[in-house]
Amino acid sequence: MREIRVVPRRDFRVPVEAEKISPDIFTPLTIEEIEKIEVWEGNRKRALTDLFEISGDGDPAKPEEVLIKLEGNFSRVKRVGEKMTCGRIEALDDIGMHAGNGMAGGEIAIKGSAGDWLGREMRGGRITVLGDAGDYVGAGYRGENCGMRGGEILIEGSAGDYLGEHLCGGTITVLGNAGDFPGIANRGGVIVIGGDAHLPGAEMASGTITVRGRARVLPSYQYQETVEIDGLSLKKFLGDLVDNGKGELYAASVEDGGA
Amino acid sequence: MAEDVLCPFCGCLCDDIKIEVEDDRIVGVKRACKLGSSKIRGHERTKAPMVRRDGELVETTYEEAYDRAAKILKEAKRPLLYGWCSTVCETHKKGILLAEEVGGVIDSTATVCHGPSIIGIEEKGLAGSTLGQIKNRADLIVFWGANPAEAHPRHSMRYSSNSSGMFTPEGRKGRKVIVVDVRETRTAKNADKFLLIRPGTDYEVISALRMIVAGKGDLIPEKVAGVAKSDLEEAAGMMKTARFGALLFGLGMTHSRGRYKNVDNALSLVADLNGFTKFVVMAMRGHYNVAGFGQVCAWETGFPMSVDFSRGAPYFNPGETAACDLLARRETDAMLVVAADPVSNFPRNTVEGMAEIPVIQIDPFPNPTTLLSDVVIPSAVCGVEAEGTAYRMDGLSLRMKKVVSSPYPTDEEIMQNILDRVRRLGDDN
Amino acid sequence: MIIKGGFVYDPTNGVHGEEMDICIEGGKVVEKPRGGDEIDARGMLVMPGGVDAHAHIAGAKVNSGRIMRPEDARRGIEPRTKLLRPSTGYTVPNCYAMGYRYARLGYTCAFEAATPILESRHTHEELEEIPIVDKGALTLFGNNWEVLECVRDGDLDKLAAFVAWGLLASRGYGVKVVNPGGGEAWGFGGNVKGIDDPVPNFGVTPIEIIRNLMKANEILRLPHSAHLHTNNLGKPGNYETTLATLKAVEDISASRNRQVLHVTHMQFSAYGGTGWRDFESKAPEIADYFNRHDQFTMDMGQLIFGSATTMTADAPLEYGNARLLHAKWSNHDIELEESSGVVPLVYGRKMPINAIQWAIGLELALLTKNPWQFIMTTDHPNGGPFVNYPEVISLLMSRAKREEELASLHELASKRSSLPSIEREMDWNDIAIVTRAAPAKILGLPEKGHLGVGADGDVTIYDINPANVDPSKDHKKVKGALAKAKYTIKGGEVVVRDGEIVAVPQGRTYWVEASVPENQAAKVKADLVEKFAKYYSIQMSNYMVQDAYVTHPRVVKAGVI
Amino acid sequence: MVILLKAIMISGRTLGQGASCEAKMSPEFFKATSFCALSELDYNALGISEGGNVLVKTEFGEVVVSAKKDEGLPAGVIFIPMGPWANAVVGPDTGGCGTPQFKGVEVEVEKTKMAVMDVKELFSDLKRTGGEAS
Repeated sequence: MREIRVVPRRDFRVPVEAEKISPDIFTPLTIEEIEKIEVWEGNRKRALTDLFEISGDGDPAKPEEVLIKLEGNFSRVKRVGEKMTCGRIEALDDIGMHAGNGMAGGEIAIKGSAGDWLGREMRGGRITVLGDAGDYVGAGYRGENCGMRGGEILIEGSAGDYLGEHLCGGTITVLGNAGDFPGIANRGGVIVIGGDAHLPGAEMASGTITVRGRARVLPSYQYQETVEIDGLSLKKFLGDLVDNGKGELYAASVEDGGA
Repeated sequence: MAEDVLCPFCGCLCDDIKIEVEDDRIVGVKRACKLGSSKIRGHERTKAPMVRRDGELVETTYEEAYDRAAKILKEAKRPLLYGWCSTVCETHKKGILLAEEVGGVIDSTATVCHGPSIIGIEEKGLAGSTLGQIKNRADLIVFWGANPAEAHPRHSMRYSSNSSGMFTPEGRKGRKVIVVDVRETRTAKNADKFLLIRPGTDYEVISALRMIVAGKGDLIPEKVAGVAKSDLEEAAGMMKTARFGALLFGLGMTHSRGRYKNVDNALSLVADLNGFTKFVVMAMRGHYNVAGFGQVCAWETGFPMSVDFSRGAPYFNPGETAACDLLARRETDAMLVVAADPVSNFPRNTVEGMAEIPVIQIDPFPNPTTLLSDVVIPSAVCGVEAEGTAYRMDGLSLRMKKVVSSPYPTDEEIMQNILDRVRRLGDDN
Repeated sequence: MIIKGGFVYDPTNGVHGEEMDICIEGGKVVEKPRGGDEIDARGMLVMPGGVDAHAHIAGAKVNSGRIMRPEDARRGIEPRTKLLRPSTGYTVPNCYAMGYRYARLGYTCAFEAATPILESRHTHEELEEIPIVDKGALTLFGNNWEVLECVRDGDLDKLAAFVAWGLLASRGYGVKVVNPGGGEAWGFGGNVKGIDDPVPNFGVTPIEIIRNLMKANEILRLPHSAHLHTNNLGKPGNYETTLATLKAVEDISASRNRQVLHVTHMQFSAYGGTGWRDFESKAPEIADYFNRHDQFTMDMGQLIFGSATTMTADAPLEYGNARLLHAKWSNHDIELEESSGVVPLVYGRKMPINAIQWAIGLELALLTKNPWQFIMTTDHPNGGPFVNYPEVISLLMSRAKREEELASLHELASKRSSLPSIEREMDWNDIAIVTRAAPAKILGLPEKGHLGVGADGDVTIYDINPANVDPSKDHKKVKGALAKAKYTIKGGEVVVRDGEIVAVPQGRTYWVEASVPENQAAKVKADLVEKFAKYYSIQMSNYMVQDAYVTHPRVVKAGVI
Repeated sequence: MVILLKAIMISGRTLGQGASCEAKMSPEFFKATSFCALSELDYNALGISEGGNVLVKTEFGEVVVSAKKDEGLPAGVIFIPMGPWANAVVGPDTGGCGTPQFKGVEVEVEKTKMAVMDVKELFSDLKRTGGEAS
């Protein structure tokens, strides 16, 4: 394993866009070359070393053997691990928006919380978050009809709104609560929410959403039956019928939508 | 007497105003509503440019104000150029160019009003029409979360519920009006059918209506978000049997829980209804040219608002690049406010973000934003003292007139002056 | 400026690949220059600047396409440079990208194909922002209440006067007719089913609208003929409507030396079958008709696989598309005048209908014997974006390429069209005609599309040697060379060098000012005063496009007097 | 005993707010936007006397506004015209789409003797810390 540490030299007010912090980019480069990688602090172009201290193994390795350790506050550093295909990124603290954009393989492990748009348009690989994640986990870009198409996202805390919007594949698991409209316009992905959710599966065409806590269910969902899954009794619904959807929604308890 | 003047107030952009002018001064306004008339007649103005010295705003020259503004913008790493709703498109063009030159983020007041409507349109498209189409054909008007009686006083008479046209000779008598709102507004009092819904339940109610329209009403519960199914069935029936229906929605939809998804679902409802009859949908835009900024920004950058030029190429992502996002997260380090008043209209905590950074204001009138500004540049009032293009809420563009002269420069001239100075600073570096 | 020694194709002037010099002075082609730059074009292909006679590049529906498609804008993003504004978009590029991309292709002139009068101010606002190329806009008349009433009343002179007024009000260049009568019917969610189906509430038929607008066009001696988007466009079996329309107007003759009717994006109007299941090409029937009737012209409307944004004043068609494809749908009805729709979609190689549509466009181009009756277009961005013109040209020039493509498509493209059997390969002269000379002639732009003395100094130089490249075999080279002009010269100024923009002049906007007798104009005005008082949502005095919106006009005079 | 009302706050445009919104430093704007409308039920429950004020609190802030009855409001829903007073209690979160939730804010309302601040007072604590001319 080739380990490379990246540590911010200061706190950022203006967010930094650093899509080149990725095993695929780092792989063939020496530390000196990595230091010269271009990142953006607002409208200023910077060398990576201007903003971050880089250290670690100097010798280029195979991409799948690269481990990038992000130490310190990355909550305003965006697009880390964008389009990565292999290797591993570990964030010891929080990470900013768009981590793992379009990721196709490898792993991002976040010990803190993740910003919005985590794993946007992800195609493969795995993202884990010990803390919370923001809005639009695994979603698509504005106007697109496909978000995440493959891979796996696990959030041990809670997630924000629009979890897995336009999901076209892959699996998202949230151990805590999800916000409004998880799995909206789902087209075949799998979402499991450990806690509560508000209006899951709106306009879902296909796929499965499980809410192991309490859910407010849309009037356009049809109750089917109560089933037992992993020792939990879940109400099964079919929808979203506004669009002739054939998605499956399971919820442990249901908030009264009439109120 | 100036005839057929456009009103520089709301998105109705009424173009039939008569203004009496004596000695280059306005002495009378006819046909305008209370809102428009009040603006055209004028208010207290910011007399001269000001800059902040020792914590106080002090009067200065335009030259110094321009220099100071240019320097603030040029030095910033993530300047925010915000506002644009009460100025003409010619200003927007200059503003977008300025945002490009300083590598800033440009955003309009749409993101605190109908921004969610635009994001909804990005999901579903918009089945719209010009207002005259509604006037001439609509026999059903649905106001959803909109209260034109207070926000767009002449809308009903000129364009919607009370107007008359080719196929609607009876005006209000030949029409039905449905109002959906969380309170009984003045608009609701004039409705044939009023649906009182719980705040934040628009999405569910729309889904229920879509089910009924699709003939699946038997699958929905007896009560949806506090509304009886029978009421929903009656409303859906009115929609389906209309010859030409128009769904006109306001901030009730975009400012409530669900935000753009409410609009998204409403657009789908209208698309569904077109399988049975003719239906159009329109956002009741607030300021007279907030729609214009969206148009100009779209043709110049490809995106209608919240465009980030930090890296030289347009990047759009409201939620990340809208004015309130940047301020609430304290990500911007300078702000230019043109023809808007964010200090009044943004949440308090967001305004506190403005207090931490240099702020430049371009506006004819003093307002709370002035209190937090470091450079204040007074301008001519568009549509009264300056001409230019504005887009009505339905996307129709019209040319605003100059009725009286002004001692103040136009917004467009101010933008050009700042742009010139920014360019000169660039050359020095 | 002198462009030395290139292989020049200038079909209008009978120049077919001769090595010769082209001289430009004061923005125009001249016999001999007094000096200036010398461009060495030896071993290269020299043509007049390209002319796009039908594209949707400016106005409300184009911008609706942008607003509803951020996912399109994110494709094709190029940052600003010292010289250039940023570019965005693929099917619906921003204004700057349009100008830059046309120039890079060697095009110097492009016409917006549909502007409703009421929203023409917007159209011109966008045209003004498109850099480099000259442009113009065709004005929509086919569903306008005043038109329908003139037709109903049989008052042709008044109709002509209204057309003249409409062109002035919109600063428009020609008469565009889209699904005549259908747009009005769509006002209440309906459509017309064919050319003899009466328009609800107006008691006229589509064919009456077409005939009368064609006649009005000729009374006014407009530079361009009527420009028709047929009824039933996009529907299986519509070739019958297309042929019936043409047969019904054979008796009308042109007032000028040009076609009497231009039928646009014919690919969408050349369909056989009773439904989508037996959908097939009827391009041979259409081409055969055109081969026997040289008073008509058409453009291609070629389909390009991949993303497209359909946008048309044919609103009912778009609603049908959106429901069929479960796609985003925008509609925009314009009071008293028109309707329109916008639907994004993806054309797939393995989709049988799309594959057949692709073949139909090519069949039409190759089976129409006289290239002067034909313009290469993609009906941008309906069939696909105009940046794909080099792809289309290379298909027209190479049977081998067509065969390669056909092999990758759904098999029905070969079975339901005659394309596999077509041997014809266009040569450079043909290409110069269908991309330059013919569109200029058909639009009625005597200074465009050729390199004779007095022509605009719009020249394209492509880095390909027609003497030693065989387009039939080296179609990749053809496509590559045409995608990035070696030089594009606009009005005597080099705007593209080595495929990159080097200068950004402001192009001109063509519009037609047609004179009519005062008594007819007065009749029209009386009608309009009433319409504005009762029906329009704005005042008549605020209606007409003001001069401020056309800063570089090129006014073409026409008319009765 | 202080009675606390839990309610949902809606902010929005009114004629008065619109007519004075280009003159925001004026008494007209103050009058038009620094009030809170309550249903008769809620108004009476809070025991507000004619011309009395209420304190509106949320997790984001608090503001004193004058109280008015509005028969169009259902119980549990209060209305404050669009403006700085309403925005004093609106949260900054943009819900992933750039727009704060100006309507449907969970609030607590109680009667108060505190005075309504004018617009300058509302922002007087926001000291400028940057951008001064040298």
